[in-house]
Amino acid sequence: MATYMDVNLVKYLCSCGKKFPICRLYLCKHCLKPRCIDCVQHEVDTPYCPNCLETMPTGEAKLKKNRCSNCFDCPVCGHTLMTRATTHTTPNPEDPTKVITKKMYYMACGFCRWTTRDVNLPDQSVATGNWPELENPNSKRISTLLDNYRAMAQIEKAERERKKYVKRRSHLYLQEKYGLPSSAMKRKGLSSLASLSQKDGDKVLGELEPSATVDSFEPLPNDFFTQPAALDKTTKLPNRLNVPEFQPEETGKLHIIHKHLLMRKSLRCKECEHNLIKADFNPVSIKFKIQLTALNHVPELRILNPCTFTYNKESVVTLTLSNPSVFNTTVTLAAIENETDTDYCTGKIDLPKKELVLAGRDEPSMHVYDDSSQAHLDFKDDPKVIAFRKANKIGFIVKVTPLVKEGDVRVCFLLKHEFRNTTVAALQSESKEPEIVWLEHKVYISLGQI
Amino acid sequence: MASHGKGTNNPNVKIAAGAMVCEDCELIGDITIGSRTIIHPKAKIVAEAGPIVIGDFNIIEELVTITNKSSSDGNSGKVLIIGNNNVFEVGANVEAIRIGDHNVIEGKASVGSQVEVSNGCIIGAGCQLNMPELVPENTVVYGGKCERRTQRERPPAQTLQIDFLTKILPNYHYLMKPNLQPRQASVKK
Amino acid sequence: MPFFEGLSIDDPKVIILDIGAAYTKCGLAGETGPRCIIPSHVKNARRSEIVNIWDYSSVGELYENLKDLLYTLIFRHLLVTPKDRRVVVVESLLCPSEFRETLAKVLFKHYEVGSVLFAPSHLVALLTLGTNFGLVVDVGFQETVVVPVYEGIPIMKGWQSIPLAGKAIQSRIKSQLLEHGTVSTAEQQHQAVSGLKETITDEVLEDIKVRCCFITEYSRGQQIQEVTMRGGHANKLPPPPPDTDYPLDDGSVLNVSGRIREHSGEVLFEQDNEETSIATLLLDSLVQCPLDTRKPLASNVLVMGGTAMMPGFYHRLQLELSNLLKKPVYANQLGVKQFRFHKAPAKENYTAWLGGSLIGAVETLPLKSLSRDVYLQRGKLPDWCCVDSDFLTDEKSHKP
Amino acid sequence: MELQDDFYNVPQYIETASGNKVSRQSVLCGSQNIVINGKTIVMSGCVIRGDLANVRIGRHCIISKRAVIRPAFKKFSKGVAFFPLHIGDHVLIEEDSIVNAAQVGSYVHIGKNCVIGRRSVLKDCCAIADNTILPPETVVPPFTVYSGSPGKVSGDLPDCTQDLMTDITVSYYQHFKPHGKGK
Repeated sequence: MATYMDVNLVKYLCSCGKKFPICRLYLCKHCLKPRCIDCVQHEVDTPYCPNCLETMPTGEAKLKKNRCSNCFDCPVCGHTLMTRATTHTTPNPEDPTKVITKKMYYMACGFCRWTTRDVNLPDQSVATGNWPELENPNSKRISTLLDNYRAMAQIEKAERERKKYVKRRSHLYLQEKYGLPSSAMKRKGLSSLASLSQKDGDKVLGELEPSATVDSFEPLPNDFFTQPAALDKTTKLPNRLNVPEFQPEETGKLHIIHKHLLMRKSLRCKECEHNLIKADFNPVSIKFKIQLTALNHVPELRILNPCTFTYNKESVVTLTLSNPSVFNTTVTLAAIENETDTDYCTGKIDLPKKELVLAGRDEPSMHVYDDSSQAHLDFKDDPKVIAFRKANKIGFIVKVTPLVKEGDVRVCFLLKHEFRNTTVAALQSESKEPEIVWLEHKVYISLGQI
Repeated sequence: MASHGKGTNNPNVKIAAGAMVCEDCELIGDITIGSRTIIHPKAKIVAEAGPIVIGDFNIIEELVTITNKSSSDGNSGKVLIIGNNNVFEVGANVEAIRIGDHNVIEGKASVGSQVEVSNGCIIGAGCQLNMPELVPENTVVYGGKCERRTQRERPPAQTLQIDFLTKILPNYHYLMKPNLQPRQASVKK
Repeated sequence: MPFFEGLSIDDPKVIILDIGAAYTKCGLAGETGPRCIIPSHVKNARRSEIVNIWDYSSVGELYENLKDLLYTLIFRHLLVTPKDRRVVVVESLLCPSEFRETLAKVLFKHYEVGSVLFAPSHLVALLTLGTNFGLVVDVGFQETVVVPVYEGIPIMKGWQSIPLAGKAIQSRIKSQLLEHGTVSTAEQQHQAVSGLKETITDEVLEDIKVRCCFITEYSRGQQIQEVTMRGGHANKLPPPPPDTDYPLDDGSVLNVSGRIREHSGEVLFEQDNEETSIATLLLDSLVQCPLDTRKPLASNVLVMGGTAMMPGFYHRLQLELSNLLKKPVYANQLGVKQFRFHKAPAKENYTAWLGGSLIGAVETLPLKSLSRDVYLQRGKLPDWCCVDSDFLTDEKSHKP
Repeated sequence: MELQDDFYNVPQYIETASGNKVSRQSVLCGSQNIVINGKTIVMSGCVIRGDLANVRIGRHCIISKRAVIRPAFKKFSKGVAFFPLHIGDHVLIEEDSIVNAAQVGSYVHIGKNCVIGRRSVLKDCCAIADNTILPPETVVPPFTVYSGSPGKVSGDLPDCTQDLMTDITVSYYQHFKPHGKGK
């Protein structure tokens, strides 16, 4: 995270009532409200493999359990395995002198130097593709169980349909058939699941043979009492839980793990269902089809330099405002009338009454820093309020009087700014000047310690 | 900006023929460097408590510090022997009693002054070894918690990289002249 | 939905969630195993340290923690869009309702899932066997819970629980280590552990429990209890297994004595003054059950839970039970002569999850689960223990 | 908070035509193979090994003290070579980090005391937390944060990372002023 400059000092209020720094906020262009990470809806866009950066269609990803088919992780330290080539020399059967060398591949971990040979996985003749897969021994049993329950569900569904049209039976019948007090049957909470397990006399019972029971278990192998625990032979718990269906206990049974995919998310505003963030299809590119981050639309407010405060004494603070849009934006600051978060503000701030005008941001001149190129003349800056002006940024002076003896000084106010809704306007008609909308954001700043 | 002549060749550094020692590194005290050993610029080898003997085919990368520290009990005169085919990656910090052959000390790893490293070991990047011990053969120390494993075969010798470096380094750095006739058998086991 | 999507899967897979005291199992319905088993910990944003989901100070904090945990599960392990998706939450019968309510709120309000079914873990675990009656023993981390189930309905009278499970073993290991464990560091050999208490973290204890400890045999167990519980003389202890040197993170070596390796497992079986252990739990539960159900229940015992995976557990439990049956207090009450154990088609620590996966993959799931609009209307969950919660249908329409 | 001014004394730094400020105490071996595109700051104690293979560093990069930029070595079946190292624009590398990568994208933020493993590839807009050890041949996809040893995905970056990193590196360069000149 760009922790280089402390982003958490200045926070904007999101429409869902939480306070976030501006880089964590989005602006929905259709309901014109700030949205934060918590109150947007995350959606799966494109799963991709973090190692080979190939995308995988969601259908195939589901089949492959969200794992890349030819990138593997080391079962010991979790780092990506590298395929290494070696030559296997096998004596040539016809002519003992000449030896045929075959190119064989094995996998090795660059970090903990674990190799597929450590667990006696045979070297493969082709680089990727046919490493052996582990098969869960119980999967056959589980699939028979599943088919049986699905069949029973069909019966229950049919029964439920039939019951809709057949007259309701009397309670007596229920009591006598299931031998349970009818109130137990009425309490749906528990019995609703009972329908899944078959009643006696159900014809489906035949196919499914219940699992075998055993009445004794073989005792502990003797080396538990004679040798110390072989720490280097037993796997650690996290390594076991990486493969939940097999959970190998000895290091000899470890197996290569398919690398888990990552996912490119797209965010959608919960109220108006419009897309806020839609990344480009290719996981490598950092361009966005839709990027409604607040940083691109709402003027960013920052503190120019840290300053010292004394209790109940007015001190001058310079804040800076930078204008993200290419048009000149006028901004007015006002106190908040019905302050919801009362205990936040520990200081009184008096804000410049006049409107502040921010110059448009034109990309090329951004990197040329001489202030002279900026036409300052048309902005009639009153020096008492405007400290300095550079490209699309102005520094303005506010007076803050802390109302609390110690702790940090926190102020809050309302930031009203013009907002040109370019995309929507562009849809209607190019000729018309994009209609200007005034947006309000509550801004909370913690200015520093007393 | 490798300024020439900064590392004045201090008298008691013995460099075998074929060794490639860049000018821009600090060699203090009695140091013997075996043949075909490469020392990158900005490396630092300090033999304060006793001599340091470095074998053949070693690679010592930049910002590596190898010190023969005068430990508290002051048994100066003990020799820090480093075997053959070792690789000391960028930023490694070695104060061991002895380093065997075919070891790899990865970046920012540090070997304490009471540690002895046998052969074929790999000290993972960022791992600290300060417990007095003899690191058994083919041990791999890896991870944030310095876990240990033993690997099947020793790390491959870096002779190819040594040849490549001996070809390209001379035309970028000033080198210290070898002042030791080629020894018949290498001085160490 | 692209055409290909429609072909491969009939309907979007149901999320199966089992938030345990120590580990959370999460996956999709119909699959043979969970996609991930991760610790039930989450990085608390404000206090920025790892905190367990279950110890929360306020409901608001629980809401945030659950939101973060579900975020990691859904967007890093399952990679599915939660909107309008069905969820099955496998929960213990003892799950505090405050936790359930907040979990439902997070699922419905924040992730806008389609419908949620809260399934009791003991009941669905029997689905993995194909029978509809059995004595289900869940030896988890926090506690061991026994629930007899007959005809698919849990017999609430026979429910038993005891706070002896994984956590008890770990605290027993810790107390024994602090008593006479030794650590040898660079400077000085065999320093008492009690001096450096903070190096023994929970991860270290768990790792010692998993890799060094085991449940000893019945005969040795009795000898050990003879000394530890009933004050016998120390030399009657059976010869302890050899010690193990356990390397700690900072390079020092902890000496795990044979005593600790063997005795820590005894905490589950030593009958303290109230004469209760895991084995007696089963028998007390049988005693509470109706007469005709005892025989079938005793011959259909299902053991699940991570702690049951310790080496020697089943063998010891079976011997303890057969010996307890001979005791007069149980012999005359129970006509049961012998216990028979089931083996679920899954590892013990995700058997309950597998039951959830089976129930999730069945078409009649929507009829049983609580849909979002009913929840938003009612604002409360159906709960087995309150009678008026017999609603699964909208108020408006009678039938769903 | 805006970035505060960071002063350097003029004799210690060389300012090139294209605005690079390179400390005299940094060691640039094989300087003819090192190409820096401009407005980049290389602080004291850095080592850039242009002698092994050519190193290209983009615009507005900041390489803090004692960082090491070193091309990676690769052994092929047919021979041996050092990969040229290419670093993108607006890259921030903090103190004591060792970059042994094959390619570093733009808008990347590498934390303090990191070791970036041989031949690893860092795509655009990614971040490496402090004290991270990235094993060799790691691929870091965009918008992800890698941390720990071995470095693994531990978080994701906000979607406006590009603007954030541009803003940080540009204002850092603006506030990196010679002594006495003041504002």
